Amino acid sequence: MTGGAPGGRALSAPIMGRAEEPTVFELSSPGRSAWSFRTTGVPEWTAEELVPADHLRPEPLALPEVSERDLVGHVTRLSARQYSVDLGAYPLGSCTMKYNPKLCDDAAGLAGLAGAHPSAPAALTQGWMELLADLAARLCAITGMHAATLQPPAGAAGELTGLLLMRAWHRDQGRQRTKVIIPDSAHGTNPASVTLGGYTTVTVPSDARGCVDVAALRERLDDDVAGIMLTNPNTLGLFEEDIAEIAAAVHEVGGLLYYDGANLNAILGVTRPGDMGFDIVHMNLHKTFAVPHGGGGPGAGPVAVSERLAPYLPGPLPIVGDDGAWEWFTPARSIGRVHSWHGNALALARAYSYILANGGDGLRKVAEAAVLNANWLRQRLRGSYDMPYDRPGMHEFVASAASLKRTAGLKAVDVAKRLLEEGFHAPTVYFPLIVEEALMIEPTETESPQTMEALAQALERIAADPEGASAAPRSTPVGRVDEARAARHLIPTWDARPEPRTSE
Amino acid sequence: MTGGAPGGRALSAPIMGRAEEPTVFELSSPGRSAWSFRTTGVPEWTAEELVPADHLRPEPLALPEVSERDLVGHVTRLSARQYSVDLGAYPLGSCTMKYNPKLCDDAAGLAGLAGAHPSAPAALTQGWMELLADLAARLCAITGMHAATLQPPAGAAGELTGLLLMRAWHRDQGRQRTKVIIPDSAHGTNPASVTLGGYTTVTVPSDARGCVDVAALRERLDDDVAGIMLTNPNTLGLFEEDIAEIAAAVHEVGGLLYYDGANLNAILGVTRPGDMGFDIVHMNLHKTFAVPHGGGGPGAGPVAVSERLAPYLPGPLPIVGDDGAWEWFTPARSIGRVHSWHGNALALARAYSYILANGGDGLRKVAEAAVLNANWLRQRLRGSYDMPYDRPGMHEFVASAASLKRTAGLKAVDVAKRLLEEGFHAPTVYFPLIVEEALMIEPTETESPQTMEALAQALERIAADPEGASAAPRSTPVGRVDEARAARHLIPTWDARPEPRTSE
Amino acid sequence: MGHFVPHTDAEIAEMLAFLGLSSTEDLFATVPEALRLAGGLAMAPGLSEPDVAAEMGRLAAVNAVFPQLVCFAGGGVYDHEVPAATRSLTFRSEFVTAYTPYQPEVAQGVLQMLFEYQTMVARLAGLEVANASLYDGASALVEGVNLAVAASGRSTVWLSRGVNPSWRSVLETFSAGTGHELVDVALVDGVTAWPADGQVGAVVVQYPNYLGCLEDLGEARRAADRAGALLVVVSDPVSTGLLRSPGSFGADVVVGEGQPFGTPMSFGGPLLGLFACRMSHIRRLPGRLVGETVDVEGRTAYVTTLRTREQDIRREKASSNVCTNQTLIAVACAIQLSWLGTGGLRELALRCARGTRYTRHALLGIDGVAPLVGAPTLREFAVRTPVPAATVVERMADEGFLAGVALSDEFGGGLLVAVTERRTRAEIDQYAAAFEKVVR
Amino acid sequence: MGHFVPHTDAEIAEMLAFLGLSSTEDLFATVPEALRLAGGLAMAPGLSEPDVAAEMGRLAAVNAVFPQLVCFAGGGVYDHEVPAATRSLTFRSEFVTAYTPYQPEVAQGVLQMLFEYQTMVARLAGLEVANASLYDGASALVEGVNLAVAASGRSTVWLSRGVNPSWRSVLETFSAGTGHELVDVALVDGVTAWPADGQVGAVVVQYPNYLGCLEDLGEARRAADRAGALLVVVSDPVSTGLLRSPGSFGADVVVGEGQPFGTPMSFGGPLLGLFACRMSHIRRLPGRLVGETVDVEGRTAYVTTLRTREQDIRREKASSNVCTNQTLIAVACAIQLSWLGTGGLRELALRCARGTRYTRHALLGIDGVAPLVGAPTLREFAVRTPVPAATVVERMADEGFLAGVALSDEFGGGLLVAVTERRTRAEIDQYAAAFEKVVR
Ligand SMILES: Cc1ncc(COP(=O)(O)O)c(C=O)c1O
Ligand SMILES: Cc1ncc(COP(=O)(O)O)c(C=O)c1O
Repeated sequence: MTGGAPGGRALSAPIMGRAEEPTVFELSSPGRSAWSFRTTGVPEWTAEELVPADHLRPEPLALPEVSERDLVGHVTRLSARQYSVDLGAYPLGSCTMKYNPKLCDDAAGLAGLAGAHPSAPAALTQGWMELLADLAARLCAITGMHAATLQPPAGAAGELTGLLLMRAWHRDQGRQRTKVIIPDSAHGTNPASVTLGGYTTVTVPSDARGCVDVAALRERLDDDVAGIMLTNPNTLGLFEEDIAEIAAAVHEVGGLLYYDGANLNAILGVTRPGDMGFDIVHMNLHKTFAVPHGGGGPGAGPVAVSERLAPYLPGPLPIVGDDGAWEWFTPARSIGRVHSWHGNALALARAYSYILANGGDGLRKVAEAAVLNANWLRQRLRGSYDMPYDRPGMHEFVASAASLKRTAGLKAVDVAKRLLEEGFHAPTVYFPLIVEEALMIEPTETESPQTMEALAQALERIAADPEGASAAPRSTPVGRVDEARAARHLIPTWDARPEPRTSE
Repeated sequence: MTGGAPGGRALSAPIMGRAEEPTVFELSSPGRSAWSFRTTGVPEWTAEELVPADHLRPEPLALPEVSERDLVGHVTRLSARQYSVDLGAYPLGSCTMKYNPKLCDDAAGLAGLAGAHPSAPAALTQGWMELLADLAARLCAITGMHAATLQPPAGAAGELTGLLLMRAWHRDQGRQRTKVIIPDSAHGTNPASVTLGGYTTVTVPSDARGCVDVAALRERLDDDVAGIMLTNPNTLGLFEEDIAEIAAAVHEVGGLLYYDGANLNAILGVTRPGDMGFDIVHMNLHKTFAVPHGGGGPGAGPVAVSERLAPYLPGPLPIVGDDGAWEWFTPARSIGRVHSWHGNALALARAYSYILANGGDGLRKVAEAAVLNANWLRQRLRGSYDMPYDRPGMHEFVASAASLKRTAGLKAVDVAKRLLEEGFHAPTVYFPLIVEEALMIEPTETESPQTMEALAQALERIAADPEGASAAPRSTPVGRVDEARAARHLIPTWDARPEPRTSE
Repeated sequence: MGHFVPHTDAEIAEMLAFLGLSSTEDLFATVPEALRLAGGLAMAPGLSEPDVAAEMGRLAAVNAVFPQLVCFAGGGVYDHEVPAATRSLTFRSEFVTAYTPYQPEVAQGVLQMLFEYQTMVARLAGLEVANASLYDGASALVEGVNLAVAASGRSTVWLSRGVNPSWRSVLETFSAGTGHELVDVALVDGVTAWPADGQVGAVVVQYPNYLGCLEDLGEARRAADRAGALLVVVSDPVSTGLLRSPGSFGADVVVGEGQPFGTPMSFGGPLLGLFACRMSHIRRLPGRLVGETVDVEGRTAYVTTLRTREQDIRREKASSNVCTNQTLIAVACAIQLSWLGTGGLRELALRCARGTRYTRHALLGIDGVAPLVGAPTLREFAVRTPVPAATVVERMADEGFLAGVALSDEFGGGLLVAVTERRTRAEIDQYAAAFEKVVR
Repeated sequence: MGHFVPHTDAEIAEMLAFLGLSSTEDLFATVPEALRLAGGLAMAPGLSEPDVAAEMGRLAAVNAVFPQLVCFAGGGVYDHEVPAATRSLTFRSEFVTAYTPYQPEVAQGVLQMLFEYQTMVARLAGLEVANASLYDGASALVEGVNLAVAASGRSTVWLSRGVNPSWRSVLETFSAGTGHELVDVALVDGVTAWPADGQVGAVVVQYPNYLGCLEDLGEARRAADRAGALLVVVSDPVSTGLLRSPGSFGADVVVGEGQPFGTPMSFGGPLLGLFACRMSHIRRLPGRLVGETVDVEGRTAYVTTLRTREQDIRREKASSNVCTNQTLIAVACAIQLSWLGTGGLRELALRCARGTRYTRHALLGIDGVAPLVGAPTLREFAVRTPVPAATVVERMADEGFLAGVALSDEFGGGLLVAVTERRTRAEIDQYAAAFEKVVR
């Protein structure tokens, strides 16, 4: 045959076993094609007529040449090698992998939303502007803040936006501060964002109860502190009970409080960052508000702020003009754009439809069930795993395999891989860093009590029978993956593969 | 827990191994729900107010009580236990399991098509009527016939419709005939339809070349013969070269020729049933024209006829009225409706979009590639399998495992199950009935030469190494299924399961 | 375009060479020269994907559908909501692009969905067994009558005029082949008046009937008993959320239309023929049946069973000629029934009944609009209108409503109106206002 | 509604009892009383699914989109066709509802798609390595500059005014934190006029630039060499179907916007930041990178690699703070590029260029319409209009066209017009006719 691997073969679909799926480059056969374009009637000038010679590509760019059939087969088979929320529970701590209602897919698929060019004049996008404005208003109501930007496309982008807001505010106070405090339990994006925001990270330790050590915090507070970044509940799933005291102390030295909203799911309708004293809040709509995670994005990381910070928000923002129509407005002292347009708009539309569907009552129920599931599971697993902070928590908890590692050689990673075999996704492991052999478990509110029971039993089985866990997982599309080799012999593209290639 | 099996567990997804998926009844937990209805503002009369007491259901009908999340998980996991064309090749003879372009899905999903009530006055459904009329016209052009009904929802329904047309025609000729001739290689729906059409089946044998034995046919022809049902190419994938002679002979005794269009894929743009002398033709749009098979339907089985039979077609049919608008019309001597409305309309829309996309040139290419693939594979496999009719054929061919069974105990069913392990769907086995240990292979035109090569190698491997094939398949979601037990201990519903049930 | 054939010219040449052929025309050497189509098909060349989309879009745009046209028509096909979950699950490509489950080892997905479907359909019917789908309610009716005739050995059928006329017409068409004698039984004020005596094979009644009226199934059962017949009930499965099941009244066979569960109106197709019967008739069951069994290792597995009834094995003696059925629509139905659940089905029926009562009341308040018949109705009702019903439908279309189904002379004219859970009070009020205007 | 919480009241009670609690309020015991939200959220109760659909439908209907509004606007987001195959494959729920592939054993689907994506993006750039996506072109630009500054050790940046002004604005925003000094470099007749000397960390140019003009990348490379800087090229990947790759001109980093491949305009998001660089910079690569490796049994497997660059490990010293990126949009891009293939990408670029030339010619035939700049363009061009461009856009909307992007004063006004493969000759002719009318 002239070239290419067989395309119509389901060998790699798990339904047919555990064989590999060739890359699309291997399926390629010269001259084959799937593309199809509209008949336009536009004159058919040649490339040479259209492109100056010194710019013209000498030969076509090599892309895979496959039929639509083979492309569909390839991608469908690859999808069958992928775990997902729609297949089963995903208790990945900090990530809030809840079930995302299908009605939100419909919302995001509306032609009147997906088909809009972002540069269209406001008169032509009034629906979008109303949606964005109402979403911002609702997020403010949920967080207890005054105004919000929807531009940041993810949580980390929200963090950096928030830090730049902090920076601009301090600048206008007449003094540029240099430090931002974060707890030792913080997510990695926090310190990374601090650096990109032009600040130095100062770490504050957690106390024995898993919360910010207030005394240690006070030691670190001075008038060079721009602010503090906290999640509440924190990454241990514990509510920072001293938050009012912390807020007062930080405010006292002229600092601001930044709320990392990754854990907002736990407190919907229960308490609000604004009421706790936070000045800046980012939300991960892809965690709390049913924007599906897409294998790693897109998400949305809106930032809401208190009144004094509102003039600094990125613009443009939709506001109602004199004639009652929506128009764009950029705040007086705006830090500038943080996204080339209005953020991940379709993700925002998904979240909006989710908030509409739940309403105030439903969001509160979300928090209740999320916290109930997590506490039930923690209580249930106390006999099987170490619970370094063994007290009532919120929507997630951090267990530890430290004892099991010592007694039976069962590491956190082994628990994770065994759980894959048991039909569940693994928890987050080795985070937060302050817990040895951490297993960070977040069941979310959409898993039923029956699923919680099954998850508990699976985790109990693993702890009770740690034998051979290092060989896990055995029933997955591939066995344990050699991560070290990937870094040592880096193959970041198909073109970098060492083997000789016969065709492309 | 109050009841129910865990819903959020991917145990049965093959990605996670080969565990079972509970039924939706087992996932059910009393009081749980997924439903959600529009707010209407209509007064909320009670059931007692609305239903006379002697009609009122004493207790709610028991259905599964699951969350949307658990329902999505359940069905998604079940989908992962299912082979399909989108996963890999499906060389199921007679079934034409080609790849169905995704553009046809879009066509069928249009709100202006899917949202129409069939009783709406013609003025409100002009688009549908134009579509149906043009589809009928194109099917007539493809088959060489005069007029068509699109009502029959599948091939078998088309057959019966055709036989009733035959019946009505003979009645109007003044004499009710009693017999219909079918070849011994015919599909089971043919004789079953003959019975339902009120006729007696007379079987005509195939000759050594696999075609209708013309001499034997002549012996069976008399003026009690209403007609003959043939596929051409026949179920052996061979073209009935004597078709003109057959047609003349049948017509001579006043009989009609019925064309079973299951194999129409082979002759698109090459030759036409009408030109061969057929009077009545059904098409399986779900084989030839990219209506996906849906796990067993819906399909569409339009019937096209020659001019003399047109007055008998089921109605109503769309025709252009005096004012240029489409209107409904029922032919003068119509046999009556064969579907409660206009047939599987959305399936017809799919087929229509497929025909538009291919055009005359593309349809011819379909036939060429289908025939090329089948002949290539037959030629390639001659050394490995018996080829009872070893000569150039059309879009499919019938091999036999007879020798392999004798020499190595490898039956047709074993070849089928081994092929599942190899990542392909199995061919049709034990059909047609005239071939011992038949393996009926139809690659279709959408499989690439590379896939053909892989399929050939897999079939060669199976023939070369028949050892242990009776234990196949081993890598599928379940192993070989006990079909005898299913019939012996019949469990046609979950309620008929013998085991005690804890919850529902 | 031939866009979906992957072969490149080079590959075609290579494959032809392997066969010893020099052109694709040679592939058709066994087709006699005289039969070859000279000049190819008389059909325009293929269109690109966007061009096809544009053309299909043009055709779709010409039809009037919601929200331009608010639907109050039923008569067998109803405007129910199809939730996003049902839609997205049904259209998983594993279900859409699979064939009939001939190889159970790789078809457990479809098979288990059908097993669950059969269970729910049997419960709706109040009978022990259901098949894996038929084409539509009409074809299910045909098969039900065939079963009854075969089981009773008598080919005369009492057919209530309350049965959907389109379905009756289909039954009549197919009876030309089977030779059943259909005896129409008239309605009196909306319900069937059964003959006092006679010997027949099947008694067929619809519940609620075509005019929306609640037939007395107990009476139908007694009529069947007197006549030595099987009782075949055409049942609206949505109404079953509130009504006693046909099985509880003694039905032998229950058929119906499953479109209301998860399938849009689709201009009347694909639909879904529901078919259930008593276990004692299982050997005559038409179509496919899925049963539970085990695999070699004892794991639960599903498989099509009692295949010896079917055409591919039994041939001219098969219980039916059905091969391809409506599996994907059955999958949608099973998903939708699970989405509804116990409470949702009841609520759905209730909402339809409430909307129907509200609408009926509004229409009957209009001068000259009167009930067509007196019997109680549930989710559909018929009215007499001052102008012909067909005219009402025509005029109401200009007001943005599909007013209902205009009844034929058989029923003395009149308009059949159906109200689903989708219709809001505001829509109904506007509908009634427009109605008042157009019948003036 | 709380519709997506499965727990029944009985189950909640049971679980609370297991925890020794008596009410759900008790679950929040660690939240100080004073902070509890009395009376719940000030927000209306939840809506049913159809009610949400109706509300979203209302909002969507208010926006003007195709076919009411035919799009000639670009400026970074383009109206390209998204074929059915790309749409249906991208939205397979296995991709949509998965998290970042932290457990490679159950994430080979996403990982292999990203590996294929990286390969194709690297080829588009003409460089050795690409990451697994960034938020949008603007954020990719920010990261590209960050890389260049870190690699060169110099924080001054020559930033061509031909770079998309919105992206420049984003770069400026983030430079407040990183402290980069951005030096704008002006255009002369549409192309960048680089300073003769200076020492900077990064030279940033767009190709084709914001006005659609073909910059001289050789010149930009020489300017970078003179200044000791890395060359960061903002590249339109569609144009790459016809143009030499930035890598072939010596770019060190290539960034771009991937929306044209498989993602609708979406009111400007989600977009897709393309990022590629030379292998020598891989330790500074921002974001995720997928690499090929093997599993314990030696089977090919994919995994995210060189993780030590990333924030969760490197924390304040990470090469970037990116965590969640735009994976699903990258999956769509990989599918779309495979659907296009070698020939399709070229054809796509060709069709855009043809439409652009045809449109440009038509507009320049209108009295008072003149080229804004003289440099050659490819798929987008700018014209001076007799009435202000914003007015043209406003008036053209009434004619059913989104006329283009009105340029700011920075460019001396003018209208930026983009033409994709979707625009037919008839649409363009009507557009030009309407244009002539509104500028009169
Ligand atoms: C606690 C916390 N903060 C911040 C982030 C970063 O959010 P994103 O991934 O949306 O950038 C995460 C995400 O995992 C998180 O868990
Ligand atoms: C030769 C032949 N005839 C008739 C039929 C029946 O068609 P359908 O399944 O659409 O009823 C088939 C289907 O497999 C067939 O292969």
